[in-house]
Amino acid sequence: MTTTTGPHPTRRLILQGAVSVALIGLGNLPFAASPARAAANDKYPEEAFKQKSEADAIKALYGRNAEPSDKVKLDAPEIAENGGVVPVSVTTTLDKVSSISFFVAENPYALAASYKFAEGTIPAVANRLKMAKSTKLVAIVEADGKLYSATKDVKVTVGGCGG
Amino acid sequence: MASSIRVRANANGDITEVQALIQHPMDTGLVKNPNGELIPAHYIQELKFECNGKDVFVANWGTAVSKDPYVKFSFKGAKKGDELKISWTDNKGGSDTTTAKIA
Amino acid sequence: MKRTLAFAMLLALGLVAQARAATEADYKAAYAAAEAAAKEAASLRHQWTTTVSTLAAAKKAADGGDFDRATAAAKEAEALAKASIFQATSEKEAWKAMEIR
Amino acid sequence: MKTRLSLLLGSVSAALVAFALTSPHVVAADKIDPVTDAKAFQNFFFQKFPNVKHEDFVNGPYSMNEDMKRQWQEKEEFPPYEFALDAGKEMFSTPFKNGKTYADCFPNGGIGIRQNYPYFDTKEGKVVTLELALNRCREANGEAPYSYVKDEMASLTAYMAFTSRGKPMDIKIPDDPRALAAFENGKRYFYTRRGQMNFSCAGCHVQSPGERIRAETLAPALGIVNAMPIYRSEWSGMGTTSRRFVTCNSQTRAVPLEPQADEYRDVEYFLSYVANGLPISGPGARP
Repeated sequence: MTTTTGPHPTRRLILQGAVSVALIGLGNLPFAASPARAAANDKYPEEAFKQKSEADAIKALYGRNAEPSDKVKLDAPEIAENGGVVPVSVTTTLDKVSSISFFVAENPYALAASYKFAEGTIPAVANRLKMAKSTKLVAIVEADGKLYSATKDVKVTVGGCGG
Repeated sequence: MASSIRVRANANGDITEVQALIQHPMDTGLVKNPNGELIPAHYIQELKFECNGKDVFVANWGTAVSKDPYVKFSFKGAKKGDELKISWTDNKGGSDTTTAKIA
Repeated sequence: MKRTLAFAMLLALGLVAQARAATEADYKAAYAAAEAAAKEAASLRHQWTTTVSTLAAAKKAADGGDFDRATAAAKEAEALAKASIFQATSEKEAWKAMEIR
Repeated sequence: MKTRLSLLLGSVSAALVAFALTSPHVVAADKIDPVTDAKAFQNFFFQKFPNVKHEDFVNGPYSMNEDMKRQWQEKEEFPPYEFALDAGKEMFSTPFKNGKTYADCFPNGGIGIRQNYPYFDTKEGKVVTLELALNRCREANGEAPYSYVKDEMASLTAYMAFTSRGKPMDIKIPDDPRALAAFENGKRYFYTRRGQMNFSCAGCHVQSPGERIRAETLAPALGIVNAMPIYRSEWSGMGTTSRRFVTCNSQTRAVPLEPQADEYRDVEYFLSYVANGLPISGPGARP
């Protein structure tokens, strides 16, 4: 467990204690759906997947904005080998992560994928996404009710000499 | 017909690493076929991984997930021999499910 | 510079001379020549995809009655076919220059 | 203006004459010598890329670019050709209507033999590729042949290639003038410029492997067919050697020949022979 180096370590510990107590109460629920961890609701986020822009998609999915954080490590190629199959992965040192989502800004619909994490599932995921053209790629991690993001630019062009 | 889901689950210590590759066209609905008609959208919307009766990981996918989608994640709390149940449903109501023993 | 200027003048004159609309006969002659060249290129197994598409465009324009465009496209197809024939014949020996020895 | 022009013309013709005299190959009638050709071909790449391990050349663009190699190795953990491989294995063991299977058509039941294809059939006097042999097997057993550029053929060749993985390419050229002619015809095709783009195979795969053609990194010609058939992300599907040749042609705006045309079989014969000794790495995953 990362050592807590915050200004008021004791207050943090108490806080964590309180939160975990609350969690135990909800232990049997696969998803700690308590308000403190407003994970994306369980059913398929139809609305969010319909949004064109990345900002609207984030709002539709989470309802609030994320703050960039270096605790979210987003890995994607600088030049995509092929726009149809771009390996993208995220790992994070944040804890109590309830969901991780990927947004491809330049795609017709920004939200590409959203993953829900249960208790005990390691907050990391790798997948292969499609990117229409060179684009900004945003990964958002929802941890302990707050949103953290990481961004990377991926170059995408057609291959071959054209035909 | 062999299942459309290929999965590998290996446990080392308390952490089980899961990789899945699913055979599915993942059509976006924006692509035309050779004689110019739009191929209708056909993509997996939800992919669920259950172990010991608990959903350990759920993926909600849009049209931007690659064809023959692949996903990798790990989770704690399972051991060798436990059964992992994987199931997906797509936007046309298609679905498939399979189980795999954790190696 | 002087030479290119003269060349441009000549070209302009040429265009003015055949300003009258191309007739179906012009198109048919141009298309026949293009088709013959394309056949030869195919027999040499050196046909270009652009020859085929330009020839098709010529035919389509002719079917639509636009003989100006059809004749121009047929002439272009012929030029492409001839270029691919030249490529085939010159490469018969030229390829050796690239060979790893 | 005029004097400079004639000077230029003079020097060019002088150079040409000099070139003709110095290289004996051009003067003496070319004797077809595959062994020397193969040695020269391999040395060209070994010297051009001294720090690429010899057996790495069969990994195409990934032998040329570290970052892409990492992405490829990640993908190889769970490769996209997995389905074609399973399908091929299943097809290989499913008997034809007459009860026979592919195993009956091939030496050693078709297992671990891909490295000997294509071979020169002295009876027929032609090169026979694995894809051609598979379709001939189907026809001999009353089954309709598969398309050379579609998934079924790719699945079969993927499975057969998989059973030969790691085995060194082992192509033989019998002492038969028609076999030497086929080798030479393949070599000529490989170096001949075609299409409106006026590219030859060598233009990309000998002169500039490792460099990019738009987003794609070009593979070296050495070992380029060792990974066949390949799953290409660009096609998001499997591709046989035939499909690769056909699409390469149309990319340079050359009208492709019919799959398994003599020229294609001969160029595959040439490319496989000069890669003798390098391991089979099919089926491969490519951009």
